[in-house]
Order: sequence, then structure tokens, then C-alpha cells
Amino acid sequence: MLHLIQKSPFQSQCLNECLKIAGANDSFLLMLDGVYALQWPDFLNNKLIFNDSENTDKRLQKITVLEDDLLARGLVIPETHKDSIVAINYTQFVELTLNNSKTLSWF
Amino acid sequence: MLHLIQKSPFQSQCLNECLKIAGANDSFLLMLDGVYALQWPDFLNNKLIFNDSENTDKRLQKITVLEDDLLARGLVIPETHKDSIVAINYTQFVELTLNNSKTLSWF
Amino acid sequence: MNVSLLILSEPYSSQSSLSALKYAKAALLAGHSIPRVFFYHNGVHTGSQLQTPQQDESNIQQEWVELANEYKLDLVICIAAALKRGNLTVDEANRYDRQQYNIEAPFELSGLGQLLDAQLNSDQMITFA
Amino acid sequence: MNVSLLILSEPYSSQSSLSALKYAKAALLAGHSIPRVFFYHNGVHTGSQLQTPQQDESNIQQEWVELANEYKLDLVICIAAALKRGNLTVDEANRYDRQQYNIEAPFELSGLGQLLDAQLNSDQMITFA
Amino acid sequence: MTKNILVIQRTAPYGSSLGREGLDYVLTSAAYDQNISLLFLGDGAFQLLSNQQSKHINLKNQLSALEVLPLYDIENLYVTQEDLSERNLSQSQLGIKVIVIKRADVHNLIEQQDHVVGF
Amino acid sequence: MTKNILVIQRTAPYGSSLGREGLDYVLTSAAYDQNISLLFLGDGAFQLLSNQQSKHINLKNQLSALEVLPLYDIENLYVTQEDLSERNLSQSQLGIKVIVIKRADVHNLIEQQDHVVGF
Repeated sequence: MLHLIQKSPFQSQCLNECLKIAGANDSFLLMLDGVYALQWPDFLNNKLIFNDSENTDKRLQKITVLEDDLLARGLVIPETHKDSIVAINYTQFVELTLNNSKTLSWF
Repeated sequence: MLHLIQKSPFQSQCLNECLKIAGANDSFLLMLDGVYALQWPDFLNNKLIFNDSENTDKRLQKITVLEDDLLARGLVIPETHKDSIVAINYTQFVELTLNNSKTLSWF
Repeated sequence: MNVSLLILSEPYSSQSSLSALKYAKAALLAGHSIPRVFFYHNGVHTGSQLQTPQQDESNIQQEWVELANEYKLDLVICIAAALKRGNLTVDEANRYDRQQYNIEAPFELSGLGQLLDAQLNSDQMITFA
Repeated sequence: MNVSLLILSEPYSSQSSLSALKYAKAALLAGHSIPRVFFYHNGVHTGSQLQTPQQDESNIQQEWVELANEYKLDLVICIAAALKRGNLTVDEANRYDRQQYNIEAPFELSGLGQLLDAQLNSDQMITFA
Repeated sequence: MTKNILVIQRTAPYGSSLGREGLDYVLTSAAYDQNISLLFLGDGAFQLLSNQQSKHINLKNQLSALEVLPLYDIENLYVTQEDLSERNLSQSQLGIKVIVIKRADVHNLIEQQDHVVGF
Repeated sequence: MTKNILVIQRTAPYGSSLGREGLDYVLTSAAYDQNISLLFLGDGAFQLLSNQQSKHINLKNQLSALEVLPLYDIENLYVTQEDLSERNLSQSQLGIKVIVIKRADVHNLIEQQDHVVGF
């Protein structure tokens, strides 16, 4: 399943709550103010979602961030996570949602 | 100065942020979903705002909670804090704001 | 003393709007004055006369109207925030060539200078969000 | 495939409404269908034809209208949530004896059954809040 | 065809209307003969508290509305033990019958459904 | 009479319009010859980031609007070191000149003002 993270983790507990119930194979999209999770150590260091150190196959797109929202805010994917977080556009966002059985928004 | 806490501390970081910058003599009013702070250990155990163990003079009303919001939600002031948190009505809310030099809302 | 209100919340999505009304009533009953109530952000929807709540729900626009009439309150909606969100007086509707409108007196549309004026000329300004 | 949208956000208070529009355009361009866009909670303000944004701002109501006209989208606003918040079609205005209205086709007011129908008959339903 | 739908209630009652509007969706869906479950997650747990006296704030009582659910054969109401504990709530303080599950079971609960939506 | 007004910006730009609307209040107040200070608290610090390209999301650039402030003689812009650190931000990433203070100094900053309002 896919989790859409729509609020800043510094302001809202929603990402925190999502991580508490997420499964190891779930996918995540950071969007809107949710992209500020890229600045949040608790997210970047989360063992559950960044668990697969050997799997750097970007086609899996397990952790994604909406590129427009990233650019708008002047953020970049941290060097440490260049292999594990992928920036996607809206066409890929659509595919991502349709490739998952369920999508849940967190706000 | 007076801080109006208007959101649940389990959902929003606003109470947390308020406590980071509050002064030892500040007053607090829990209102709207902010009254759920009564269920939040980090608030009840906060040393800064519940600092004055000898001062149980309720007239100071340093930590207050809006009674209507408390009753609506089925909450009560915890036994441990019956002497340090006072439930007030809207008339007292008005006086509280006017007795402080500044009021800041957290949401 | 006198206290002004800044209301940022959508009237029916947040309990905040009901709380603001209660605060205003309590302040006026206690003999204080409210130089201005300023509606901004989502609060600009508060003045819509098209609000049609169910009979067992509060009519928030109507409650402000009644309070304003009784106490001669100054209810100001931020014009820039209101126009984009679809809250227009008949004057603005004419100016922008719209056939319909949804804001009437005692609510009025005006600029942010009115918020500054309220803040400068009140002992306190209380924000409801 | 097909995907429906549930929009909960006020059009000008949250970037979410712009994001939903982009998502809808991308899905349609990719050949997917959108059986329904359902507006609920603060999202019921999206259909107001009185929206008058500045010239350098998006006109969100207009963008939905254009998209709906091009792709025959079904834009449904929750009637109970819309009425209390002051969003009325001419029919509802007549029913409740209001002289003004602010919702026109292709937006329509209907019940929550339409949201259930969208959820049951779409591969996915995406919430923008 | 009857589907399994999970509605996740994540907000406390009253401060936001979202909890009430989510419940209105549940009641509507139930009337269409769907198999609805509710999960009260995070602050949603506060919707379950007994002794809610919402007349004091001029809003409709959320608990009273939840009490109607069994009449619609909606009996799968879930809350997690962890959300209750973190909020210093005990089961005895809840005003309606709910199934207390572990947080670790939430993911499975979601995956079992045909559809899920959160308010 | 010129008063000291502190506007506290607590939200990140773009997701909510509040940051933009708070700034509009600042620009209005400045035009009336008031002595305005701005405190970027919590997520408000994100408003200061350089390289914001808000054209990608069809919204007005918050940083560009902040850059106008010196023209109105608004030069007391504050951010706390702690808020920057917690957000993994360094001063070199900020797009405008701000005064970095300690969180412990925020209370005094507020108390010094005639008026304060938060967005």
C-alpha cells in the first residue's frame, strides 16, 4: 500500500503516526508540506522504511517525493539518501497510486 | 503573557513549540482540542509550568482550561493536578486575556 | 477595556468559530468593548449569507449579525482573502461583473489596514484559529 | 484504470487543491479515467463561481470547469456540507428562499452516497487534504 | 456486491468537523448495505470517551452518533491499545463497545479490506 | 504613534496560505509606518530557504516577497538557532539576511513588543 504524506512532520504528528502502523513493504510519497520530512532525522533514520540496504533498484520507488513540491520549497534529496529516495513527477505519481492496491493520505 | 493552546498536542506540535519558548511566569489556557493536553504526560509533567509547588493559590490561575471544552469532550482535570489547573468559564476567559499584557494563540 | 478578535477559521469546519462567538458575547456582557472583529484566511467564509445550516445547528453568520446589530460591532472581512475565496458584496460583484453576491452589512470587506488599526487600538487582540 | 478523487481542502488556503488539479490532469493525459471528483469538508468551497482571484493567481473553480468540460468529469459537492457553508445551486437557493446562489454546472450538489459509489467503482480513491 | 470498507477516524471530536463528517460517511455507506469497519486511530480514540456533553459547545454529540452504529449492523469498531495508553485512557472510560487491538495488527486490518479511506 | 509589533510566522510556506497571508499583514503594517519585527518560529524557518522555485506549484514565491522587506525598512527578522538545527538547516542555506537568536531569547523578544500576533 501507498502512504501519501501531506503535512510537515515538524508541525503535524501524521508522519509519525503513519510510521507507527506502516508495513515493511509499504510505499511512501512525500508531497505538499510532507516533503519537509527530508529535513527530519527521525524519517531519514527510520529503520523500517529504509531497511533494504542492498536494494538500490530505483524502479521499486519505495520512497518517493513529488519533484514539484521539492523544487518549490528549495529542498533537495539529502546526499545520504540519493539511492533510496526518488523524485517523481505527476505522471509517475498517478502510476504509483494505480500500481498500489490501496492509498492512504496522512494530513 | 497568556498562551491559548487550541490544538491537540497528540496531533499538532503547537503546544510543544509553545513550551519551548514560554517563560516561567506565563499563563496558559487549554481550549478547543487543546484541552486534550490534560491527557498528555509531557504537559502534566512539565517542570517549567508546574514549577511552583508551594503556590496553590488558585486566584493566580496560571494554568487554566476552558470548562465548556472540557465537559464537551468528557474530560476531567486529573486528580494529580486538581490544585494546579483551574477550569474557567468564558467570562473568566475574557478577564484572563485582559489581565495579561499579551495573548498568543497556538494552532 | 477593549479587545479585538482575529478569526482565521472556517465557520463550520472548526469549533473555533463558535468559541469566538462565545468569547465576544462574554466580553460584551462584562461591559468591555470590541472595536473590531476581523475575518482572515479561512475565516472570510464566516460572512456568507448563503449559509444554510440544519435547524439543530448554529447559524454562525446569523449569530454575528445579531450580535453586531445589538452592540454595533464592526465586522470586517479581509477583501483580498475574501475575493479569491468567493465572498463578495454587491459592490464587488458589480465591479467584477458577477451576477451574484453573498456578503451584506453588517459584514463589510476592507483591507488589512483595518486589522492593523484594530491591533493598535485595542488592549488585546485574540486570535481564533 | 480509473481513479476517483476526494478533496477536503479549501481551494485557496491549502496547496492541496492545486495538487489535486495537477493529479487529475496527469491521470487524464495518461489515458486513465476519473469517474468522480467528490468535494467534502472544506473542499465544498471549490465550486463557488464567485471566486475572484488576482490575475496572477490560479482560478481553481475555473480550472475544474475547464477540465470537466474537456473530459466530461463528474464534479460532485457534498450537499449537506455545502449548504451549511454557504454553497448553493439556484435550485437549493429557491428551496431555501435565498435570492443568491454560487454553484453552477458542471458542479453539482449531491449526497454522500455519491462518494461511496465513487469508492466502490474506482480502482483507487485519492484524498487531497 | 457487498464490499469491505475501512473508515479510519484520525481526529479528535469537535475541534475539527472532520470526525463528524467521517461518521456521516459511515452512516451513509451502511445504508447502502456495505460491510463497514471503523478504526479509531491516534486522536480518533478520543471520539470514544464516555460522558461527552457537547451541548456545552453547541455541537452534536459524537458519541451519541457512534451509538447508532449497531443499529446499522456496524459492530467492527477498532482502537489500538497503544493509542489508548499514550492518551492515558482505559477501556472503562470508553462509552461504546470497541475491539481493542495491538498497533502491530493495524496494517493487517487495512490490508484485509477492499477499500480504505481516512478522515 | 509608532508601535513595536512582532509578527510570528509559524508555518512553512505553500502547504498552507497562512505564511503568505501573515506576510501580507506585515507589508500592510509597514506601509503605515509601524516598527515591525518578524520572528520565523518552528516551520516558519522554512520560509527563509534559498532556491525556492514556487512557479512549479503555481504559487507566488515567498522568499521573493520577503526580499522586499528591507525596502520598507523592516530589517529585524529573527530565527532561532535551535529551529534551524532541528530542521538540518545551516545559515548558508537561507536566502535573506536574518538575525539568528537563541530559543531562550524568544520570550524576551516577545515581551519587548507593544503588540504580537502569530500566523
